Amino acid sequence: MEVPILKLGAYLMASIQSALTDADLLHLRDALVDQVGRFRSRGVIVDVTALDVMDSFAARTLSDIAHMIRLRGADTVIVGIQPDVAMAMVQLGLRLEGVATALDLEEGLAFLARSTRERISGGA
Amino acid sequence: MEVPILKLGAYLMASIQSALTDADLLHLRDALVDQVGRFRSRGVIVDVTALDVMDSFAARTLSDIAHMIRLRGADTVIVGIQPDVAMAMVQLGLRLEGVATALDLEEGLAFLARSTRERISGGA
Amino acid sequence: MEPEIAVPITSDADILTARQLGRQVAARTGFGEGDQTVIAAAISEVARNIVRYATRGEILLRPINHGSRRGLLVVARDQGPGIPDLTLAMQDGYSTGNGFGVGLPGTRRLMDEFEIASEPGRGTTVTMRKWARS
Amino acid sequence: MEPEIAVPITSDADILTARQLGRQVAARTGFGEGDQTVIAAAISEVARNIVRYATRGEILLRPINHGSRRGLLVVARDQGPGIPDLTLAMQDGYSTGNGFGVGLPGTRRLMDEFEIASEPGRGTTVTMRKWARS
Ligand SMILES: Nc1ncnc2c1ncn2[C@@H]1O[C@H](COP(=O)(O)OP(=O)(O)O)[C@@H](O)[C@H]1O
Ligand SMILES: Nc1ncnc2c1ncn2[C@@H]1O[C@H](COP(=O)(O)OP(=O)(O)O)[C@@H](O)[C@H]1O
Repeated sequence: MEVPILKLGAYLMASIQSALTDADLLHLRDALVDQVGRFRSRGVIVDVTALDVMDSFAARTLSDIAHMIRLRGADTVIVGIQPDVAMAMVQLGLRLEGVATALDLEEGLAFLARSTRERISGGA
Repeated sequence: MEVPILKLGAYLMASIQSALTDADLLHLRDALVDQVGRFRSRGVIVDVTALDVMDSFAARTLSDIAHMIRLRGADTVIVGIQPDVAMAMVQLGLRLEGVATALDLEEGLAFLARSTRERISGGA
Repeated sequence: MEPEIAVPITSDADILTARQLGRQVAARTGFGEGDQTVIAAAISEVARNIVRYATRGEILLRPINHGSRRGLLVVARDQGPGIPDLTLAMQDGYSTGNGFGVGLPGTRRLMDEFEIASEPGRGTTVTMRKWARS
Repeated sequence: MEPEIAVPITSDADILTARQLGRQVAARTGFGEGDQTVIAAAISEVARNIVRYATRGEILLRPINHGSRRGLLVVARDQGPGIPDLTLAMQDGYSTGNGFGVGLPGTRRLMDEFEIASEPGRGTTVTMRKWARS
């Protein structure tokens, strides 16, 4: 199950459509880290609305993606973590520390607009 | 293998040409911290495109450079971390937290132009 | 007695199958959506440990009753290398692989009952239960 | 059996030599560029530990097979002071020098298999393997 990656202007958007195997998640990671340079993207949105469960491997991979993208000079925001998924994550002990999150796509886009403007104006 | 440091107007640019020993990295650090004052530079770009590997010593030294330069009143941006290098860094646990990064030289120059303008106009 | 479902675990994809089946059985057993997700997450963790550390094993799912309470029993077992020091393995942050090391202690937090037994060279069995809120 | 390459490690510059040779051997063994970088980074970390904590030692590189899988064995060994508490040394952030303390735990995360043995006063041996994705 490959995750489609869309180019939205200066951003990339990966929209997870269903449960993913560990191999799918690693594939997504490699594709995003590669494409953020190829398209000179300033930001990446990963939409996890459709994810059934965020277990430790998924959380680690999303956190790795955000940090790798950061080293490539762009920002990442994870959007759409559902209430049930958030509750199970925190009980498991998964906090995605240091990773930006937003309620949904709209908020995620607003976050990137601000953070990339910020970055441009020398903040961070 | 000494790293050449170019003066580009108000900026200094260190362009790493190949793998560096620990001693080379420390030499680069000392030279940048010295020259940023000597040339009254407002920003420093370290281009690591040619670096084969960023291990913990290189990451620590680049992070130290950015913080030392900051204490001297200028900004630093690391540019050109390649996809493979970024992936290995994050798996190692190296995140360059608090250090500005940009995709390449062009983005790095744009970053410095905006961050130094901000700094002059009293922001940050 | 309720039928037991046995899910063989030998690959990445089986982790998904097991947690999706677990969710379905939990839903039929009367768990709400929140608890279904919690159960699926717990299954995901123990199933991955089987693939990663023991290569192969199985997950058993069985609805259970205690008086009028409904619950779900999940057993994850393998004949892999076993865990030499269970106290260490149950600590947050302890991993011999490249995980966060939250799998086992986190799974214990997710479930109502949690037991782990392991014999080096013979394998590992995790037995856990969750009770539906009435 | 494939030939083994032994790289003596006594200085800064040997760290580069070892990781560059490691990358070449990995490329010849069939690893992709991403894994070559991962292997080079792992070698860089253990080679630096030799220089820093044991003054001298060596890195052995050997292509290996397991069934149809190709892999690379990397051994880093020295007769230095050894590590009194391996559990502590394997923790993220633990350093007796002025490193980040991520060298050993990070290297384990980079490789598929990782073992460390050490006897105080006798030296340290890190044995690690990475398998090529087929
Ligand atoms: N089924 C198993 N067989 C053998 N060892 C296991 C098994 N499950 C867990 N372990 C051991 O227990 C450790 C802790 O497991 P866990 O808490 O799930 O964290 P992680 O999987 O992130 O390492 C693992 O690193 C491994 O050494
Ligand atoms: N080859 C070695 N010989 C002796 N001690 C070592 C060796 N390698 C590592 N150590 C010890 O283990 C500690 C942790 O190592 P590491 O995780 O690589 O972090 P760092 O090198 O940043 O300190 C070191 O600070 C050192 O005390």
